[in-house]
Amino acid sequence: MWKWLHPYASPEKAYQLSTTLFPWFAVLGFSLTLIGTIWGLMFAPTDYQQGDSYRIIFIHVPAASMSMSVYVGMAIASFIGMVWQLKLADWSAAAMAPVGAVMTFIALITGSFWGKPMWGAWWVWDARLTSELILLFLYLGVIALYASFEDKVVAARAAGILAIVGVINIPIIKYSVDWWNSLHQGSTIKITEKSAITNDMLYPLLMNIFGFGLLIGAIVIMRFKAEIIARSGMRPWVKTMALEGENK
Amino acid sequence: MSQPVSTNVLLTADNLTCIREERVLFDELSFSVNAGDIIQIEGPNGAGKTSLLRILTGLSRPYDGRVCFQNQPIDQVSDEFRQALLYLGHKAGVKPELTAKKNLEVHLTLNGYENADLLAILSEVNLSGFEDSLAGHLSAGQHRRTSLARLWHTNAKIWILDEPFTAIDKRGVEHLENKFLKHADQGGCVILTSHQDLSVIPAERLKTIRLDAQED
Amino acid sequence: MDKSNQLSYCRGFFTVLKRDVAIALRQRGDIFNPLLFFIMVITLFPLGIGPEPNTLARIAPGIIWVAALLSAMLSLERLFKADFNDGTLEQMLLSPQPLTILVLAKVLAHWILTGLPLVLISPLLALLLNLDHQAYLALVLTLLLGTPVLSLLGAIGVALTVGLNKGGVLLSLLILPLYIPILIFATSAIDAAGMSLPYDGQLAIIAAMLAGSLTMAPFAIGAALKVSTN
Amino acid sequence: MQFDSLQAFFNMGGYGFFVWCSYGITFGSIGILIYLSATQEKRNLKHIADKLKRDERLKAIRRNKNESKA
Repeated sequence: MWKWLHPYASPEKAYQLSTTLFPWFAVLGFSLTLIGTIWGLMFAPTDYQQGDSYRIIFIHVPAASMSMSVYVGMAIASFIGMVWQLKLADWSAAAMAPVGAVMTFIALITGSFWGKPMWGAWWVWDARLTSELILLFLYLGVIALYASFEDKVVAARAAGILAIVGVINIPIIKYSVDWWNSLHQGSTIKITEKSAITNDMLYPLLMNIFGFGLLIGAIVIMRFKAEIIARSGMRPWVKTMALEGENK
Repeated sequence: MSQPVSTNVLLTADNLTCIREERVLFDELSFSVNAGDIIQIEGPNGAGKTSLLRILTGLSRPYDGRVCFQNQPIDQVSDEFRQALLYLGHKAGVKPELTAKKNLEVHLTLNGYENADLLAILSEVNLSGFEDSLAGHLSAGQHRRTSLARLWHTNAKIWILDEPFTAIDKRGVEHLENKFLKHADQGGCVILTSHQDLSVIPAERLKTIRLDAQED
Repeated sequence: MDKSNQLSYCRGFFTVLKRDVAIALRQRGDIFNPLLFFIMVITLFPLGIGPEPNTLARIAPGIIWVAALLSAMLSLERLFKADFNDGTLEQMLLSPQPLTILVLAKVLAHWILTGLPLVLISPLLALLLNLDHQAYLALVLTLLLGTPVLSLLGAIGVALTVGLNKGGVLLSLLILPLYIPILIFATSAIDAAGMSLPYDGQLAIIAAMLAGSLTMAPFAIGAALKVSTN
Repeated sequence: MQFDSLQAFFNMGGYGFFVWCSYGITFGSIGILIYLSATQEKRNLKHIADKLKRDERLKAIRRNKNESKA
């Protein structure tokens, strides 16, 4: 049933396909992020409650949503790699992990910079921040496991299993942390309640979410290509590429 | 190769490629193993002999290609395949904390053989009198023989043995070779690696597969 | 010689279980060291925080559970190591028995040897920490239901790292995040019991986690072992 | 344009430090990530080319030895 995948399952074909796709992702992602950010910083109206500090939302929310999506993407790729024994899927998961970790890190840092003026503290044990922190640990686990194996083909498979175990656990962790937070709540001020967001704020936010998504796609494609090269070093087509690059 | 039973294909290697740490050990290796075959895998150290054996058992996954048991990929018929397979690896698979007898018993039970005459089997590999010694206290050769004892009580057709003669004396090797011949004559097959030359098995019975570490 | 082979999953399960218990009984350190570690960690807390009974009673559930997590993790590290080194793990992977059953037997053996003693000694430690009397039953029940989950989840991480030389720190990075839900629900159940509130909800959630990990973790452990022995 | 002057823009209604730090760290770390990812492929290729050359040299040395023996 996986026969149809076979033409694309050759590393060389996947490399070529990635090369064709890359400029689209890069150009679209870059311009969307640029426009969204400028719009958000300069032209979006000031929030009547939070003042201009709310402008952090234009990077915080995209980063946070990407941190989740990349993890899910990584787990799906790992699942495909495990069930259909597709090495390329394992490798693409390995390419996603560091990108997702950086997004999680950004979401945490910006959340902290937003929390300081709003809550008066750099860190509060808010349910979302806590879940995000645990997500960062899950990412770091996957990356550390991948880095520990000498044989990267095996490393990608091992990291894939961990990613799948993690993705099953994420809802449970999220639920438990939410529940724990509501149990111990008291000191924190809730500022996250949904206020009706105007279109002038919504559009730049959406642009940045899509922009981040495409930009991340472009970064993953770059890393994926590098991964293919590193894993296929003994193949003639890579050898010619390496020697050509050297002679330039 | 003109054995009458040889039409019966047990194991096929189909375009196997093995890559370890960015080094190609063998590329697009194909062969088939018939009932009655005794196959020795040859090659210098690091040529991938153990890797090939482990791929044939299904323990390792090849970089490319597949292994078939009776013309079906082994991961699709893994239950039948594991019933038909007996593998003895580099590591003996013997627990030093248990007695020789207990080790054999655990192995046989896991493979579904009940009420085997453990003492008789152990005497076949010259371990009479050591049945109740802890495997950790046995000599290297006795340790090895504890694991080799499994060959004397099995229905498995396919024997894959990685350096079975390590630490075994000359008479023991001959005894083992006779066992291999008998097994092959009964419609089984043996795939093994060995640094020693075989003395009992006649050259015309022995097929060899040579692995050379590729230079480039 | 009668060489009929009839597979019985039940026999396979008990063979591995008995084998592991027999081996552990020969090396008693494997049983006592994690238990000793558990006790020592718990004694360190009053020394670090101060002997004030109310404070200790307040943080006792958390301390006992964190100590249980750490000691489970430490003892798990050796779960597959010996089998991996002497080749019996390969033999298990190749035996016609389903791997999930054998793996389950190994984890159960491990839990009986290291998890159960911990449950049994916990009331004594609760006494040292001045835990509320009403909470004793909750403590024992959460540990009884929760420690098998720790063993099952931890075994996944152990299976992934068994082929590596640097186990310890990596292992904690892999599995401690997965332990968080158990920690949260267990400590809150004990807290609730201390305040004479019903805690069967939390207990039910832990039981659900046990059921879930009991059915799913063996597959993950099996897959991880296959990768590790590659 | 929401802001009257460049001064007001940088000040962000008093929240300048938090807003600009967030944006700086975000685009800084994305920038580093992009740089590392973009150069990764070149580095891998260089690594492979180096290895090929090393093998080539080894072979040449071996050939010379064989010739001198003969």
